[in-house]
Amino acid sequence: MLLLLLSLGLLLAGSALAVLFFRRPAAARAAGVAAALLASVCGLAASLQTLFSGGFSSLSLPWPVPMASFSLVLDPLAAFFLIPIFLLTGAGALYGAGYLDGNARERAGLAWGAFDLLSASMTLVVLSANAVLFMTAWELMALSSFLLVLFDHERPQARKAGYLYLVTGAAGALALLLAFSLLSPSGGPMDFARFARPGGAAAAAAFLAALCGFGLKAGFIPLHVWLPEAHPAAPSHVSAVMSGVMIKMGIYGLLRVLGFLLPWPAWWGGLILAFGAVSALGGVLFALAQHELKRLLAYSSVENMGLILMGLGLGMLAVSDGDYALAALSFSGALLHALNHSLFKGLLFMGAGSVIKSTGTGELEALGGLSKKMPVTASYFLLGSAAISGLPPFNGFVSELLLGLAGLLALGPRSRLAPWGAVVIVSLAAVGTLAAACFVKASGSVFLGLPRSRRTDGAREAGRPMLAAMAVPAAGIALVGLFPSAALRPLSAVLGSILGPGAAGFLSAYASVPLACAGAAAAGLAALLLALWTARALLLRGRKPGAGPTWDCGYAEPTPRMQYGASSFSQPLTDLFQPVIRVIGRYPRIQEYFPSGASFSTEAQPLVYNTLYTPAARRIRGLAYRFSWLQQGRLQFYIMYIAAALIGLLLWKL
Amino acid sequence: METLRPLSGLLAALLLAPLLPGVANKVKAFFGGRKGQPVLQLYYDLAKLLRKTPVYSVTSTWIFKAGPAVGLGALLLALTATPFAGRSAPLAFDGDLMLVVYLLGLARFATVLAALDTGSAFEGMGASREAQFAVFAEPAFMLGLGALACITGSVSLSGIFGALTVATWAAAAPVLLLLTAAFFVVMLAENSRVPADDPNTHLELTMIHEVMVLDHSGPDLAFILYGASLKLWFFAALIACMVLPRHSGAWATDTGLFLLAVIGVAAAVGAVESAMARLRLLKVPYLLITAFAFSALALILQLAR
Amino acid sequence: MHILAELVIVLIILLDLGLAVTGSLSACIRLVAAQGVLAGLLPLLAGTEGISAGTAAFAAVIVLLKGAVFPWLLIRARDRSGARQDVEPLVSYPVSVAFCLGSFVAASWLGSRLPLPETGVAWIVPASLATVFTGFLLITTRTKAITQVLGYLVMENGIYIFGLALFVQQPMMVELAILLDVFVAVFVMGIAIFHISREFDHIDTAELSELSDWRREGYGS
Amino acid sequence: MTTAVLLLPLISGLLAFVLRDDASRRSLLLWTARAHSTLAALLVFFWLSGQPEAGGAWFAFDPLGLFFLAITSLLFLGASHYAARYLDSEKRSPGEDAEPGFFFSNAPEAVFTGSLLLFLAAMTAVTASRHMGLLWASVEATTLLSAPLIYFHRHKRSLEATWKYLLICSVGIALALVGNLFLGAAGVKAGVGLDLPSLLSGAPLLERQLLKAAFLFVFVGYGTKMGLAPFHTWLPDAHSESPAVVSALLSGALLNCALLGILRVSAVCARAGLADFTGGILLLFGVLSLLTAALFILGQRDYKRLLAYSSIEHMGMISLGAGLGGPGLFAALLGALSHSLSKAGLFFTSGVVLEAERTKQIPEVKGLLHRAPLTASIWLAGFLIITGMPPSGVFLYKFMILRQAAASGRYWLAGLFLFLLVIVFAGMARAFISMVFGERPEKPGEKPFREPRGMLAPAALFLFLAVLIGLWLPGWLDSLLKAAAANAAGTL
Repeated sequence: MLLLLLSLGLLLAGSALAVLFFRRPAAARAAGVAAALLASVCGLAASLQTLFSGGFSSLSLPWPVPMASFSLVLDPLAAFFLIPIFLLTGAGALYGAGYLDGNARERAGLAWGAFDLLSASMTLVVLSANAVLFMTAWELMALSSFLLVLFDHERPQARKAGYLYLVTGAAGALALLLAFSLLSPSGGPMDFARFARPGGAAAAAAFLAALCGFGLKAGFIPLHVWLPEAHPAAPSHVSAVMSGVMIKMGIYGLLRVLGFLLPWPAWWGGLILAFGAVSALGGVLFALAQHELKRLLAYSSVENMGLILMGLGLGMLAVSDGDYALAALSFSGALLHALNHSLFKGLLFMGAGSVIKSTGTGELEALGGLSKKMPVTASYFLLGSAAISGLPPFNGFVSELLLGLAGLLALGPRSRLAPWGAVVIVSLAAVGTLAAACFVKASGSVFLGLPRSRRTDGAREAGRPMLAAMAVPAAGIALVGLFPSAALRPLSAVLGSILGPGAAGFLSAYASVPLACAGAAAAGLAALLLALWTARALLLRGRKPGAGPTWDCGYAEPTPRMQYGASSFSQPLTDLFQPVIRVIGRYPRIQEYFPSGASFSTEAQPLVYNTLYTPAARRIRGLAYRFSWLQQGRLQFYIMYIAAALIGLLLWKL
Repeated sequence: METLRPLSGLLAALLLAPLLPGVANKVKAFFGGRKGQPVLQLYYDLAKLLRKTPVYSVTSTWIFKAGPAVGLGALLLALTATPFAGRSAPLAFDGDLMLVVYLLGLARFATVLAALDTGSAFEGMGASREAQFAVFAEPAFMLGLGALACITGSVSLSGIFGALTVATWAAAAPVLLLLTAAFFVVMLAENSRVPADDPNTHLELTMIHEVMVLDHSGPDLAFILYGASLKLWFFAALIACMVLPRHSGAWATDTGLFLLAVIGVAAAVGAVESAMARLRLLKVPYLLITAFAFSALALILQLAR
Repeated sequence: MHILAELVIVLIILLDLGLAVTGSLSACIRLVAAQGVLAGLLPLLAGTEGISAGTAAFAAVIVLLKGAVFPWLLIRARDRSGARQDVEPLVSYPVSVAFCLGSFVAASWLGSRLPLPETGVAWIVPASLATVFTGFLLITTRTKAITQVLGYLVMENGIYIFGLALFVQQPMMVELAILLDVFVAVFVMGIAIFHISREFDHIDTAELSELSDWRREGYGS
Repeated sequence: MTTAVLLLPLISGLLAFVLRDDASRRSLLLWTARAHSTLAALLVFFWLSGQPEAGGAWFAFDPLGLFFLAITSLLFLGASHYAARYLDSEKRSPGEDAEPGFFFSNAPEAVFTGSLLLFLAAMTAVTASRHMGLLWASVEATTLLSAPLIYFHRHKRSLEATWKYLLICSVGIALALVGNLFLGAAGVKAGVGLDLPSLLSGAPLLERQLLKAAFLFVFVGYGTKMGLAPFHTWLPDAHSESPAVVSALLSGALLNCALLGILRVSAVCARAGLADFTGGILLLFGVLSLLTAALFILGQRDYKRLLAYSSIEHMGMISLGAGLGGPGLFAALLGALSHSLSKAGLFFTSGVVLEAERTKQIPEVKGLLHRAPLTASIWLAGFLIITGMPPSGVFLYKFMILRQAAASGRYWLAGLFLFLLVIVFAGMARAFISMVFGERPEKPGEKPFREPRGMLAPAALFLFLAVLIGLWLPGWLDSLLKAAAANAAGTL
């Protein structure tokens, strides 16, 4: 706990120093980065220690504000979510040191201040055990990331994103206030330790409010609208942190609050699972239809949050069914996927950032062939792509294995949850293939083939700090993939703090063999690939492979423009899912006999935003517009309101 | 011999897999009234390709070269988890079917990336189609396996097919038939056979799998061809496991019967290819959705029991 | 004595009606002044015991203010502003009369609903409340700024009578404070009218509706 | 000391009319404000130390009055410093309206300063009144004395605003007088007068039906002044057309005075066992105010009107808190304090924004960060604080009201409350983001803007205080708030 307090202090100090040094960007950057790195090291040490020793420590200081107390609790659940925070903010800071170098120097102070504040507030969110403290940290998190989203506030998209983000964040925070109020209606400080499940409809209301509030941060469909706008708008290391870690705070909060609401009715789990499945499928379909790299990654975050929620939902269903083994499996699948997602999504956003910094664009249709100019970045990005598609031997597979195993177990003979199990495994399979298609498209159009425009001409490999930063999540991906059994103990500890100490044993009973085998399979796969590669090398020994143009079925001079583009790649799938993905195509109209230039492009419409939010906003604005007559400026009417209200009150109340 | 027995299934797969395309082709030739190529043609091809010097496009990078090796490696590992003749596979654990499905995914991922690395319009087209069909094939396959898990109460491939007995067939014949049909359709699509794809077509615009590997040559192409035959073996073995629920316990009898069944599946593929025309590309997803519907129906029937 | 007081009450109600139908601005001012004078006299007539010096002095102040000072202020404002002589109601006269009568009915109903302390004078509570409502009527249905001040004064008259009706023993200090406030209010309003007439060239309040949030043109941008 | 705090602004105000010299008048304003705050602080200090000043029968301070006195005095202290600097800048640059070529003059400084001080005197009297009639007279006096302040800029629109303010509030206050008469009538039989102590002690003896009528009239009357919908109509006009410093005082101090009037009567009602009756009405009009604020904040084009509607929103929330009772009253009083601080800070800043941009139209202000970075930062911070971003008093009181709504089982109210808050937030966020951020269009012939530190300092200070009470509510303030809440609940 002391180490964590130290890292909190370091982050806050770094933030303050960076803001104070806003006239000297280099000093601000040094302060911000150094604080973040040091804090990461301290924090990681502390949380790993807690996680592996299964410890529990708390701290409670009085805070002279109504309902508040400065209560911190470090239990395994908190420690588990601290790991991605510290991993990614540390790596992000290192990356940002290279990424922010050179552009927008006058904003460096503010940017680093906000970045360190974001790290500190996320740490505090996870640690706090009092509603007022939690909300303070929560809103500081929203505020600091809002400022970072508006880093490039001269761009209208950034302002739109910032607006959407701020408003959805505020709505979510208000819902959380309601949830906390329902959990602790009686007077006194709102410490988590004093929370109790309210009776009757209030429990359901608290659950729905928490789902809404945390869901708006976690960004599952249909509460995700801010996500694909805000993540691309922020600088890439911030996108990595936001997408990789910050949205996980929604999952953390949901888990924390669900802990107060036990026992859970079955429909809660069903609802969460349904939201999860919709988010997973919808998210990946929308991702597939995007052709801006960071937007694609943002939608893919929606998909992964969906997978996590599916695990949570199945686990909750299992708990209300009394099947703790199944619950342990699905919860740990969800938890591990949360960690995994922060690793590979962090890596992918950093990779995307390197591409954007080096070429100035993230448009897939303008890129291509970058693996020759940026080989290391390309390898990292490919690694991330494989991991996010859930492919062995990487970490994504491990968590999807746990989820799939849970789904299959739910299908077992005691099959009250069988339909849900079927939903889980079908969604997993569909999402897995769609994600693979999506990331093949992304990495293929950015790094493979030939450049599609001149934007890539000046591309250079990312700088040292950026590459070093990318190595951190990359190492995590490989480690979790190769040694999944190591996750068993921490996950058991976390399960213990959610479901009670009994649940921990179930996990090792059911998951230790599969995890060990998955690790063995991963190692075996690695060895097999090495063997095959060696065999290939041996076969080719002494022979000099020929070189030539790509065989294009007899066409002698293929040009880069003839390549399959990102839109063409995904078109068959997007066409099939037309009702969900509204792709608007702009087709050229060819009229002359010798048409000169023509281009064709497609754009995916944000379905939920267009069909849910825009009409609702329009309806409310229309209402406001209609009622604006009330303030029409005539004194007579104003006095009449008073008279009418008075007479109405007299008639009604006397 | 005793040490070999547990591995016999794996060995048989490695050695006999290239036979299956030959069998299918021979059956096709029979129906067409032709003599056809030799059954061992793929062995000859592989031997020749391994000796050839490859040619690489200047556009491509290491990803292009790694693709075939990764694809082959993934399939090799998948086969270690495939049960054989009523016996457990060398690699069997709860949830191993997830591993197998995701390994197939890895192979696809590598192949598709390698195709995109060439920067060729045709290969990109094939890659796109491959990715598209997988989206439908894989859920159908997973759901089918899930239905089997529901029937047998086991969640590993070896466990499922170990628990599949005559009694199971007697109790749930319609369900199992539906699942067999679903697996067969998935097999046709995953292995680029008619009616999803035509391995013998010569029109690049209509190809799927073949067009993706246009640029590969030499040992790389050998890896790909061998990997494709392993994939066919994998599905054929699963279907054989489905339709052969009875095991005598004698190793030789079981193995012989099982091999016959696998070859029978290959022959059935050939028969289907002779009897049907290739579907239009747009209709292929409908075929796979039908397979998905079969799997779903099987599960529903089982749950409603 | 109560007969006299009741006569005054009836007169006050008639004045309400008169205000509702009068079209001339200066007539309106005179009617309001008359009502004020009558209201000021009322405590002298309605008191059960003898008339103390304090009450008499207070009544004198009120009569002076309402009968002389306010009309003078208002007529001055009217002259300065050069307003036309009509009050320009927004509703027709029959409607005004109907409203006035309706307000008397409503006031009677309200008075009967409330367990008010007994008064010696009949109709005083309904009359006072009806006068308040007539004040509202004047404010809401007339367009000129001066008529709005008149409406305010009528309301104050009503409230004053209402206070008498309840025989609340107000300490003199509070009475004075209230009176002072009313006086200052009218004074400030007079100044405001003066400024309005200077800025706008007339005191039609239709002009005074620039400050509004009414988005007629639709939700822009 | 009570006498001193009452007389000081009165005498200085009269003096200000007489003084000839601008500089000495300004220092009179500053020193009066300082002395007034010192006296108020001393009063609070004596109360805390357990020896509250007894006061007279007419004027005395109970904790509730003391609390509002403290807010008023603090706000006036900031406002006086702001005003001194503001008058200076107004003097140098004669006002040019947003409409080109439309010039106006300002009211004489003597009138402005004098009215300002007398306004303070009237507000002090409101907080000190122990008699309902006197309270009424003081509230009416605040209306009359603030009218000249609103009409500082002598042009059409501010005149219109003044006129509406004057008439609507006068009508409202007249109704409050009727209410007071009912209150007196209710006590006639029991022999209970209109002074607060006897009203409170004799509350159970009062005629219930008359007491109800009294509350209704008083509520509508003071509610008009407090800016509760649908009686709020004067508020956006007056706030938008008056100088920033006056808007700040109107919003931060004057509305509170009217709130005090309502609380006084509702305390009596609570004593008489009518807490549910008053609570229901307060809740209803609280929700109506929130609804109105939400509808008019959405798509609002004038940023000072936006702030005015935000005041209506907060008055609605405070009314909700008062209606919920119990800890809700504490929340309402905390809300009054936090709203005063943050809204005054925002209005102060709005004056600087107006000076920088010469327009009150939101769509015409873009990229304020480029022209006036410090102002823009304070402006943005103020927005976040007033909308309840923690840590701040606004956040705390919002949270407490919600908690109380949940505790009393009013889930629909809680849900509606949240929904309306989201709409308000969305409307305000759009305005503030579009003003603060973005590219600034080139305006020909525009000189670089020097940010007036003297005007920004009080704004920043108030906003800082609003944040501070969210971080650290000192023990003395807590006990003052608790005692004041007990006063308002009629239990002390």
